[in-house]
Amino acid sequence: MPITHAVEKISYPDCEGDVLKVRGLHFSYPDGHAALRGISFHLCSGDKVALVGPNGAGKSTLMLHLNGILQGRGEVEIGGLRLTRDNLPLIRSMVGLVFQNPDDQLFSPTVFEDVAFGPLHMGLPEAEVRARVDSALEAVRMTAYKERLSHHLSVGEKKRIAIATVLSMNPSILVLDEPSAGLDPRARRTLINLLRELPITMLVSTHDMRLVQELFPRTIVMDDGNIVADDLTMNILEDAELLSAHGLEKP
Amino acid sequence: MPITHAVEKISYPDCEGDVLKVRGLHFSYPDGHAALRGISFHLCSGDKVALVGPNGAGKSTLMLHLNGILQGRGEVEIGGLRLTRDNLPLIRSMVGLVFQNPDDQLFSPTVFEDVAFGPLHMGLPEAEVRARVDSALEAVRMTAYKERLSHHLSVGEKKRIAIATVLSMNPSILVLDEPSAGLDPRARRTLINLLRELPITMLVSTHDMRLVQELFPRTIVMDDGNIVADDLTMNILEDAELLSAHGLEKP
Amino acid sequence: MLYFPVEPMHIPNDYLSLAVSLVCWAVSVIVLRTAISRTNKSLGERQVPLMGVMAAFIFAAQMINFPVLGGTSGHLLGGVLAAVMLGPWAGMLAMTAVIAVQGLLFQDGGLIVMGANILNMGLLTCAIGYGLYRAVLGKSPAVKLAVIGFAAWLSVMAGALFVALQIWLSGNAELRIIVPAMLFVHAFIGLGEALITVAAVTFIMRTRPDLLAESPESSRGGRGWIFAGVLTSLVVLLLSPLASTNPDGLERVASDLGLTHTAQPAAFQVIPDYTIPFLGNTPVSTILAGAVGVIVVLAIIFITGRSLQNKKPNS
Amino acid sequence: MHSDAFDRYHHHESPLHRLDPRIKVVTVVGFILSNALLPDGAWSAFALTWLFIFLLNALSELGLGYTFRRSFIALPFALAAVTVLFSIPGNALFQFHFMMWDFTVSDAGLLRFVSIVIRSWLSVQAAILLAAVTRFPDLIHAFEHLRVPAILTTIIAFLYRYLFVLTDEVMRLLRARQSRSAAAAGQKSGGGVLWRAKVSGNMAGQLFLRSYERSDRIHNAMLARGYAGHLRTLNPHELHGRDWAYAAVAFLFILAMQFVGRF
Ligand SMILES: Nc1ncnc2c1ncn2[C@@H]1O[C@H](COP(=O)(O)OP(=O)(O)OP(=O)(O)O)[C@@H](O)[C@H]1O
Ligand SMILES: Nc1ncnc2c1ncn2[C@@H]1O[C@H](COP(=O)(O)OP(=O)(O)OP(=O)(O)O)[C@@H](O)[C@H]1O
Ligand SMILES: [Mg+2]
Ligand SMILES: [Mg+2]
Repeated sequence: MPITHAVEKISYPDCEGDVLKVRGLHFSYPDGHAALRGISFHLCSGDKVALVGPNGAGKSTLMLHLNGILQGRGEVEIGGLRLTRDNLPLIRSMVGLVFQNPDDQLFSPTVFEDVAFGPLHMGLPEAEVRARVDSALEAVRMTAYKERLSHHLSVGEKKRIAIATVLSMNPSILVLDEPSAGLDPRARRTLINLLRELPITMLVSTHDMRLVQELFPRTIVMDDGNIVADDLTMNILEDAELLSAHGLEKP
Repeated sequence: MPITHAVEKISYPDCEGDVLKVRGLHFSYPDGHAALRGISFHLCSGDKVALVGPNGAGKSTLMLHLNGILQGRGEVEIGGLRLTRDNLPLIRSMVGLVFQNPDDQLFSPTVFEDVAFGPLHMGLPEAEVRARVDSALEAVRMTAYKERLSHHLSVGEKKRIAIATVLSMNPSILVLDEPSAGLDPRARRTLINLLRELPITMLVSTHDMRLVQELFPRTIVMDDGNIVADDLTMNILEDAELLSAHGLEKP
Repeated sequence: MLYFPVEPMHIPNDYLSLAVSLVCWAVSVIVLRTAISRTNKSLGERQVPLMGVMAAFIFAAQMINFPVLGGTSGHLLGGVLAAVMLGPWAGMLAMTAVIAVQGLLFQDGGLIVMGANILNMGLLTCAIGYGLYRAVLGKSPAVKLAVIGFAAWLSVMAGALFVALQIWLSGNAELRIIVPAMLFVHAFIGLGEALITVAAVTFIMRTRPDLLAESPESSRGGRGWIFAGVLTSLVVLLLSPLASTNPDGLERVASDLGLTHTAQPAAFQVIPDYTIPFLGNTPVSTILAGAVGVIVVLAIIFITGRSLQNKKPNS
Repeated sequence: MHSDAFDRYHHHESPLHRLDPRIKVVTVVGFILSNALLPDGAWSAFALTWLFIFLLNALSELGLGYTFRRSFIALPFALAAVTVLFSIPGNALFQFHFMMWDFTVSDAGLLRFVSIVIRSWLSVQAAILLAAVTRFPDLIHAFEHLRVPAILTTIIAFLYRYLFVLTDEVMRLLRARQSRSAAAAGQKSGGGVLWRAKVSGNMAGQLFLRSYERSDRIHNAMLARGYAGHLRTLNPHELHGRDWAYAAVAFLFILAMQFVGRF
């Protein structure tokens, strides 16, 4: 059942973007294709925001900018820290980016090694690494899978481990690219519950409008490299014209 | 908007399975996992049937039996012809199987070459091959894409080309494995319209219950290698107990 | 079964004498050592996942077959494709990883003879493939494809020839039989290799020409590869007919070089595989020789490992 | 779909499973080397070695005949050694003529042939056992500790991980081709050999591009988690007393076999 959010619970926009601030971000791929054409928005601590838009809108491209894998023209600020080449490692520990396909995210042979990858590369001591792995797996309820081989997991399990791989870095913001694609209804439901419970700021790109309705108080709509709307989800879902203009549908 | 089917339009079950008949199909994978445990059902000419069930129910495995890629114990009859090793190539020209991921279906550099593969393999003369390719692309409205490189198309476009690759073989039944996965709402809508218009018998596996409701008068529910229900979609969607028992959800 | 060994070229353990196996290990280790230090030096940080995934690609691509005649089918070995697409050093490492996993996980080729398998299927194929390709780098696509096709065919022949020679040097086959037999069979297998490789490269030229861009960065190979590739090719092209038509000549050369004994009635019979001269052909001598060989190879591997370890910053 | 068929590891809690992977690798290599050093016709040593493997099978909880059954997949390779039959001079057992060659099978050749096949077969069983009781990632760790260069072990680790993903992809490509390999009634189908080869090449090219682009995405995922050019791992392995004890037993056994085989 879709949950409709009581309006008083919504905290938008009541901050200056203490977690994430993006200003005038432009980016073109080497082949000249302009994928971002001046993106500006911000996220506040505790925000759970959906990012929607048709295929090719630039959602994934934007997400790759948030931890400096791509670097365009414009400003990205994480936790008040301007993203530059020097503080990349620090920024990457603050932004937990989860890719659409868990097979791209889980590149180590075992679950433990994958979840430990981030903390290890932050140079944490061994005991701390182990503690982080345990609590990340705990958070996604996959503790029993620690010694399993990644390729043996089902898609839904892989998705959860993929989220654990970034949780273990204690990020201050979680960025998920199409987390529900390819999941069956049960696995999708498990994921939704997990996302609802995680007490962390998140930006989630998706084509699943029911997921948007159920989970995210606020929605950003992108099309053709621009942000065309940034509003309460309930307002956006009521705006039939906006939806159809950008290839979206009401759930 | 979901379309509710007027009951008088529904032609189930009014035939003896003139297009497809499956009786007592059992199959175990080499590792011993029993994926099909006695499947029986039939399709009539013009039927459009949804195949639903949780991950691992055996939907894909069943589909791979319909044109003899896998061969289990039991009987499969296509158009009155019993599937045996000898008539495999003939059967394959009658059953058009489209896989979930269009990338798996498209292995040639250009759209033309991919759509022409089936007819060429059947040894048809060149003029006939060209005619078939043209009409298949026409049917999925992708005529303009004939000389494009498959690799560069969007997912939605690839999906349609994947369907064209089997339409060019003039199949008498279309078998689609999760056709709507990964599509954005617009592409999904286009696909739904295409499927609705194609005047051909089809069996479609999917996790997308809204698609089921909109498009298919009849639904087969599988779980754990068995068919647990085979009925009018409207009846199935009303049966909350059945749905929840098999990890499904009402749209 | 999903995994099927595709080439009759993986030598199992014990089909080569210990001496031949160890020499092949030594050669492979030396070449790989260079490959490793070259790729380490030129290593863009993205090379690590690239080479790993490409190795998996080669493994998977070897499963793509096409029916030829009466139930037989053509397959890809992949050495030339790897070398052309990744450059010679990275190609060699990827092929080595593939052969190692096939040996370790699937017992397709033994541990002791793995050096020989790496040499035959990984190093030779990449050297020929990249060397010949490098020679026509600036030429038209048609010329490039023709050369790639020829290199692919030749790489299979080279592998087959070396397998034959190694078996012969191990005293397990007559030159006059094994060489023509291996070459004959692989002349056809090589055609399949050539066709698939050319079609695959054509596909890539059409869809992602940027991947074949003409920028021989340092991770790819310098002009020296032309020399290496042409030389290897010439060896194969000259040695094959010689070994098939005039095995006696080759046997004489081998015995002159001390590789085989002529004292025996049949020239091909015994090789001094693992015996130590002054102890004669006694069991003790054999054991000692084996032990010496093992120690030498372990020492080479150890020293290689050490020198590489020292070069890398601690991580 | 999955390629679990690739998995050679079988999970149990046996003493062999618990051994340190380094010890397992070293003793298996020693064992295989020892086989190679056994002279032709060392029947009693061959038999004892086989018994030893039998014993290890029992220890591994895989079932007594596990490696024995599995080893048959390697048997076709015995054909490769057939040439040995004709290559060793000795008392002729029988002769035949084939194409332009005369072949003589000698007693010495037969002895050599049988010995090679047995040795190879014993070695294969040892390798099968190693793969069955050691998880592949642990095997890779072991090789890392045994000073195989890090770049090679890393490539192999990635290869192992993506082996499953990419072979699944190949299987699906092959199935797609298979399912469109149709025929019209009463017509010859299949196309020419050249065309078929080209289709296979296209599939290889297709797979290459996808693998290449995937490696890009993986690299991004690694960057996102702090990778800066050097891989770090925790070492989960420690050598215990039982590891040394097992190593000692295995070493003594190998020595004993060399003695039995020769005198
Ligand atoms: N590596 C690349 N080189 C060139 N163009 C690219 C590249 N990656 C993406 N693009 C293009 O940039 C645009 C934005 O792509 P992006 O992947 O960000 O879209 P998206 O909103 O994530 O779409 P989807 O919903 O399909 O994931 C698209 O037009 C795409 O074709
Ligand atoms: N190649 C294989 N080897 C062994 N078991 C397999 C193989 N392919 C599938 N299975 C198993 O067979 C069962 C049925 O799988 P199948 O792919 O048919 O399910 P499905 O209903 O299509 O699921 P999904 O909705 O996830 O596509 C599953 O338990 C699966 O794990
Ligand atoms: Mg995207
Ligand atoms: Mg399926």
